[in-house]
Amino acid sequence: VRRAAGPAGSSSDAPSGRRRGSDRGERSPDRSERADRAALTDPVARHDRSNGSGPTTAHPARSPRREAESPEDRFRVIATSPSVGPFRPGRELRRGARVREGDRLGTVDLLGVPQEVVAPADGIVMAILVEADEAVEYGQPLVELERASGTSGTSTASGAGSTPAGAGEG
Amino acid sequence: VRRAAGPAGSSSDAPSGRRRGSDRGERSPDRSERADRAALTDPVARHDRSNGSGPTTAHPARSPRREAESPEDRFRVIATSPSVGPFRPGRELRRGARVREGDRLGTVDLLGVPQEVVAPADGIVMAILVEADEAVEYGQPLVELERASGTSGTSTASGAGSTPAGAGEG
Amino acid sequence: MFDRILIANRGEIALRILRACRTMGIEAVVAYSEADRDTLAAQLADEAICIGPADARRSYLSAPALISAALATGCDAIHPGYGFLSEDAAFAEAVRAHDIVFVGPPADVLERFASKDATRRLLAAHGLPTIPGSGIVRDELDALEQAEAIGYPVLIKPSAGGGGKGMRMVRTPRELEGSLAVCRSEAKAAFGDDSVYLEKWLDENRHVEVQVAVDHFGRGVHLGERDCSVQRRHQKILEEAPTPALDPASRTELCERAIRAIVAAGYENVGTLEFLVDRDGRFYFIEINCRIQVEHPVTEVLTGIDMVATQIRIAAGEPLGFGQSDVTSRGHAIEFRINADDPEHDFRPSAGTIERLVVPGGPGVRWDGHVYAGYDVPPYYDSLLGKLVVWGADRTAAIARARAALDEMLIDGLPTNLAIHRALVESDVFVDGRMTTNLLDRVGPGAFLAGVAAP
Amino acid sequence: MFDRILIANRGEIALRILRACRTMGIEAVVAYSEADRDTLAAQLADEAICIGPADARRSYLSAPALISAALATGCDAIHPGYGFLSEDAAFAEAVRAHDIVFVGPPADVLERFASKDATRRLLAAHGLPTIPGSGIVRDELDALEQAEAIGYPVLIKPSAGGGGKGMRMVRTPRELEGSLAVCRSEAKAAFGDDSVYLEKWLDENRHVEVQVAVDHFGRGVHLGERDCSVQRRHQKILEEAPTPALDPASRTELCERAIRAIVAAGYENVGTLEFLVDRDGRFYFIEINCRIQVEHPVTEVLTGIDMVATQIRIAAGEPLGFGQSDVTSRGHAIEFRINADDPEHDFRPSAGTIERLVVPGGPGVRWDGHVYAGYDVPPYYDSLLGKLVVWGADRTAAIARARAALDEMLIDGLPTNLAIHRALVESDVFVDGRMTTNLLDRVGPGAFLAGVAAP
Repeated sequence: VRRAAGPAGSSSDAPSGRRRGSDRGERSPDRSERADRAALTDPVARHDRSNGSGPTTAHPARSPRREAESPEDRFRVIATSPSVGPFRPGRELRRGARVREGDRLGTVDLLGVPQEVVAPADGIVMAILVEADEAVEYGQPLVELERASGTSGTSTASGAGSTPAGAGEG
Repeated sequence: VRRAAGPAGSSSDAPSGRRRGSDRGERSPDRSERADRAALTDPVARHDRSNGSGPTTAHPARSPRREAESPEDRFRVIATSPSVGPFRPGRELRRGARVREGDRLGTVDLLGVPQEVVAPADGIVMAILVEADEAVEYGQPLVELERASGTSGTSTASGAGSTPAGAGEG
Repeated sequence: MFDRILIANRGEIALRILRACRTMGIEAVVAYSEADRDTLAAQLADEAICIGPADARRSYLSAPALISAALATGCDAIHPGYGFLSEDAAFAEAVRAHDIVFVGPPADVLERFASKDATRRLLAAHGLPTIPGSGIVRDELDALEQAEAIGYPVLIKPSAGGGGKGMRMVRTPRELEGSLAVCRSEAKAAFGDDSVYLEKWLDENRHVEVQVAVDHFGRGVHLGERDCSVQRRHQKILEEAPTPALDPASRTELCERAIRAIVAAGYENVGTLEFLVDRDGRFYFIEINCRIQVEHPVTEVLTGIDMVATQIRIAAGEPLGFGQSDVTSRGHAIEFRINADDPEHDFRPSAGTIERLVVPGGPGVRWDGHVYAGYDVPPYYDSLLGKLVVWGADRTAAIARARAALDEMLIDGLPTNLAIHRALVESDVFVDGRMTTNLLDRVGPGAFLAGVAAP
Repeated sequence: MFDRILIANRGEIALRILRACRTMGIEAVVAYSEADRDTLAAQLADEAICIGPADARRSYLSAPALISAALATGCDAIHPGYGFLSEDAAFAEAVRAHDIVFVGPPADVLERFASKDATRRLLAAHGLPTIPGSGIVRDELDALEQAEAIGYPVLIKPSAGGGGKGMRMVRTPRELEGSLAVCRSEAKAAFGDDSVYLEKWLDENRHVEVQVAVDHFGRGVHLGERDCSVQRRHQKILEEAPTPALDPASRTELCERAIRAIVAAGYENVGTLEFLVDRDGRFYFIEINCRIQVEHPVTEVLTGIDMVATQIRIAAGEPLGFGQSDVTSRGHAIEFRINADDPEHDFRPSAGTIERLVVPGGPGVRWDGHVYAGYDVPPYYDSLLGKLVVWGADRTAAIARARAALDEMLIDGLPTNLAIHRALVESDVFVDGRMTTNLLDRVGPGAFLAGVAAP
């Protein structure tokens, strides 16, 4: 769930740190640099408009791109959200726990229908990235694992077929 | 005097060759490539609108930039137009003529007041780039010289001081 | 009024809804698929939430994902845009069941107007002329009898369809026999419903539609008509108003009959009644679109009324706030749909990165587009990059503005259909106001372009 | 009508004139300095001709270069835009002497309105109220006597000046004695004329101007007023209409008196009468601008009338073609001048390359700008990058649109004054319609920004 920048207090208080998305590994490393450049353009703070989350905007400029896999990613795998809704961690899910590929780490509650969050590889739970019952978005990183075996690559729970679908009709 | 592309008959008949400016050494070498790319975007010919010079447009895309000095430029110097108006070549101006720096090669007629076209260096006239009495624009290459001495660099008749001047008032 | 709206759509309409929210002081949450993270609306939103993968069936067409996203982000309303779930009564009902307001007609109204056949009969009963046609055909014998009564050629149309899909024209009883089963199975595959009906085929038609807005209290106004006769394969590519097909008196009659009928039939919120106008200026009601229309800016530019804001206010239960006499129209407007369609490959949709974008501006020019330089146009959805809308004091002035604006427009990096628009505004048939819905298909866009380029 | 117009200007106004030419079927030749080769107008022109180096004195201010360029390119008219030679009677006369039409008032009309002092007296004679003031002061004794008659504080103003340059306010006879010689020498240096006059100093003023158009046959209309009270150092940065300073009756009275006076005084073509409005709503004529105004889009958006096309038609000797009753105004419009002014360095003009440009769009948004991504803003001229114009059904709606549009606007690569506009539309003083011409300078733009950001 990406949030807009909100009231930026100063030019150093740039949007980069405000969006939850920036905490994600998949976001671009040049994100903060871009935000800084934008901040340079608008050095005077955009002030709050209504109640703290007014239309102070991030911008295409700051559009995230997937970053190339870094060396440490080879040992790190992320279990991501398969759906939209509150995250319910499994009972056994705790830091240091050993899991096997395909294990159920928890569920995301899609209007009462639990959607399974599964371990993408054998490994050890290094971090649980969101609180219990916190609402998460599709693809959001939920659990970080250190890979047990030596095989490389990250994995996500996404990856359905992508068939073109028309939106506009008139 | 730059002319718009005019009716482009096909995508290969791109604007690049149509503007007189593209004949100039100072224009970008990637101009035609850019025009081609634009032609790819608009593969179907823009047709003539009125009388052959309608709003068929060149575009910022195709915006010329000064190119870096190429090796052969070291032996080539160009006498450019100091003003706007018809070019009147001097009586002695002909291909193969030997000239000295500061020699008057001809004039540009600015509303009846002749503006001198001078040789920027000692050299031999290699080409007279415009016809007698043809209207020329400021900075337009008029006479190409092969440099007699070994000193390098091009020269133009321009180069006045550039003082900021306001346009808009309200 | 709402505090927070979930925008359950993408592309230019997501941005348009976001702009309406901004001007109304409503926070905008954009629901986006993984392929749409970089779209302008997602970037500008107060909050953006990823609802699924690129595949629309698991994102923009997933009612649970959208409703869950609205709940997760604390939205009190969902705007469905156009296409996708915008006219889906079951979705509207599910939204309501979660105490969220669906920005559009209430579910029961959507239900009432879901069947084209039933809608035609309903509005015919309220005084709108319809094309001579059948009810749902029972079987082949019934079809042959009804076709005979209507008179050939007839069009076989799926009852649940839209956008021109699955229609077939037949000229003889024999052709009807040969096509009926095929149409049924196509309709079943496309819409999950094999009901078809017959309609008299009218050649050389114009498509003219009437924009209406009706509030919860049954107070309705029309906002004039739009002419959408420039089509390719039943897809509109250019819309304008006023229509050059009808004189002012006929336009008024059309609009007034449309609003009277639709109010009487119990419609609610903004909607569009589509009519076919024949060579002699007779009009026949075809169908209703129970949502905001792609071409709504044409009406906005003429009337100054914000159609999306109006739609949101009606959904919030507010009275319309203006009457028919407050709706005044000035000048002439034309909208061009700028699509990433490749003219060298029969205008098939393309994808790619926008390398450069220079949008025209100045007097009488409006641009609604969600793309920007550096944006990757994904291959998964429709090919609309933006809508160029021009205004002029009259049709001639609007066409002159359109020529200049289309010439200024620069999109580099992927093919677009700009060439067809540039040819249209130069063509005699458009300039004279003689476009019919089948003209581009009959001539072929390639031949049309060549014909205008070298007359 | 003309076949070919030489556009003797640069930046956004060159593009604006080019757009008008396009819609009128007139070919546009853009005269550009070496620094402006890449500007949008030069790139889009039917023909572009380099007239001199970056230094405006040898390009845009060189009458021979411009006229020679017009002859070289076969133009039958020259449009001077604003600034530069746009109000220069000698230039207009030289153009005419070469059988080319100057798009603006004829030379003798420009001559008649060249002196501010003479113009004030002329229009006062035709019924316009003027600020109590002196004629050209003869000497110090005369100045002291006249100041006494007017009442302190008074403003010393150069007769030949413009744009606020060289003015000085004095509160006492002693200050007047101290400043008179300085003002004279400054006026001499800036305008080549040391004539000065005195004017009563009115604090807390608004700047309201009336747009007029008068054809060659003496038929004139006003096109309403514009409020230009948001200024920094006597430079307008935001303009709107209708003015919030006057009620409808007063606005009508102002506009009607202005058009009556200017027609009676023999003006021709489009022009703007500038007035100062005091706290009590009394208005005083200050000066006339005999050219198209930067802020003309405000009027265009409200009336739908193309001011540049109107100007060209009048210059071509055509009758106006519409009367006062044909001029109707709808809604409220605000123009923001987006300048490359650096807020971190006291808004001093800056130059640089536009790295990214995302221009807002959608309903009620107009953009007039000559820059694009990749364009180098040269340091030689004014810092105007473009004008953002928003329209709303009323002032509140226009401000809401402005907020959203300013938020969407993205210009990367060089500093801009967007921050001051974003602060203005949030500030109570602007939202309440209480801006006065000296407010930003009195408060200081930095303090103003801080005050709005943290109220």
